[in-house]
Amino acid sequence: MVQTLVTQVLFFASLREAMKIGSLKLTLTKPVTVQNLLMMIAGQSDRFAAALAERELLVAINEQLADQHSMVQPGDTIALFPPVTGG
Amino acid sequence: MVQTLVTQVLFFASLREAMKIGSLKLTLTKPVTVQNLLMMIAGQSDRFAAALAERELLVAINEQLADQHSMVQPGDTIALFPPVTGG
Amino acid sequence: MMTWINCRIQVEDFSLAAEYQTLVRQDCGAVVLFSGLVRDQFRPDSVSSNSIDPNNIDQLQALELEHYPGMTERSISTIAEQAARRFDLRAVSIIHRVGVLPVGEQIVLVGIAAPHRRDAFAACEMLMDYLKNEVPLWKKAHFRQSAEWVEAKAADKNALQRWEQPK
Amino acid sequence: MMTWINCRIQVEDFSLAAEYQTLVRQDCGAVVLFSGLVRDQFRPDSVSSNSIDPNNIDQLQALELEHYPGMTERSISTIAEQAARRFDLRAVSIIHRVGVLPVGEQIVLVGIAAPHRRDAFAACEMLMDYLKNEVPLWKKAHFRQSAEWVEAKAADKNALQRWEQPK
Repeated sequence: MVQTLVTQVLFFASLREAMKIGSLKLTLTKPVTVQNLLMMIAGQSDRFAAALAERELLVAINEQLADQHSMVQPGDTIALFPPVTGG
Repeated sequence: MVQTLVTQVLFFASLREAMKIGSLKLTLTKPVTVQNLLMMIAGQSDRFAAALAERELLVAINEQLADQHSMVQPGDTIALFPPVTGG
Repeated sequence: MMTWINCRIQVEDFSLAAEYQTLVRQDCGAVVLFSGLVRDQFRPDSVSSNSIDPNNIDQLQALELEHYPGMTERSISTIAEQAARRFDLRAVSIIHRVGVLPVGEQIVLVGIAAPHRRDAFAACEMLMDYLKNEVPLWKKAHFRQSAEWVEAKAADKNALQRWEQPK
Repeated sequence: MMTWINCRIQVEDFSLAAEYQTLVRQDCGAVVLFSGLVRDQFRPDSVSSNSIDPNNIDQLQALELEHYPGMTERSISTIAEQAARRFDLRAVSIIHRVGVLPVGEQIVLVGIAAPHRRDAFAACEMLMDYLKNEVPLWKKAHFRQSAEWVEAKAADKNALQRWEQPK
């Protein structure tokens, strides 16, 4: 059985509001860098492109902080968000 | 009316226990240094001399920390005690 | 030496007194507690931001706390374990609230019990610095007339340097 | 900006929760509380002090706190005012108990409310360092088989250097 590995991308806080969606799903056929993934999302709409471009972004892969050069595997859960402000 | 100015000397903690008294009174006729005052007390008994000699001493004049060279005025209240350990 | 660690993300308020009781233990001479609260804040009215007219100030009503469920809890546990490895601690409690918190509400509690006070103070400060920089939580400030996401502060980021250790 | 200062020397226990409530105020985002407690301590039995036999250890029963009535209160108020001049604080509470305090009892509470956490942490630590070095209070340790006055620690004296300011 061939399983399609869906990569889920979550957005939080001001990024979530600017994207106007909390998450989206992508089907990756091979590993890509976080930077590649951002380009793929930005390519989907002008709003996405603007939302991603206009703020500093942090990224987590499977709930671990990562960076622009980290590799995303098909099936990973990616989270994109602005710098944190808890505490 | 001539008022006799009594100088009270208080002892605390391990010093109080070694002196076996909590306070004593002296009549000073003129200002003396703390060092002079210690000599006067030490001269009163071997126990006092030993108690004063065998530990580091702090001194307060009228509830303000002072040192060996501070002047004691007749009528002042002097306190002698080991380094503090509160908190 | 084992350190008891308790980390929670919750909507409900917490009782500082109850948390204190869970921290206290006979081999600890020091308990340090930090409570973070939603503080009154004022700013120039958004429609007249250059005005210094005191009638034209906008007052904070509430902070809204958003988090990344799952990662937030994991991330808080990780920093608690880092503190426990670095300092001699016997108990660590971290509670962070999420949701809409009006002015005066408690946001966060960090409590430390340790044999000695220096470890307790250092761990508590380090955990607050890490909470401000590494845990996926975001604050939105709701003023009377507007709302905006709180910007991360450079001072909070700089505070992390205190805890960098030589490799 | 005025700082509310509350200093007490007392025999009775205190309620950390009640003191926290007196500290909290709307313009303060940070409350730091330090609670010092009588901690279990063990030492080699005085009659066999070179022994490492675990059966020959003497266990602390209580600390006895002596003070200089009048000067202690004045001295605590003075250090509270120094902290309030140095940091941006809105409320300072210092309670120190005296008398015989068995293991597990609360000895001292220092509570600070401030707009921002760094002032609150620094003031609380500074006040504990000053309490340990400048306030006329002395501890006598009562073990099961003996009693002795606690010696001042060099580490506590050295801690004061952190708070020295350029003249």
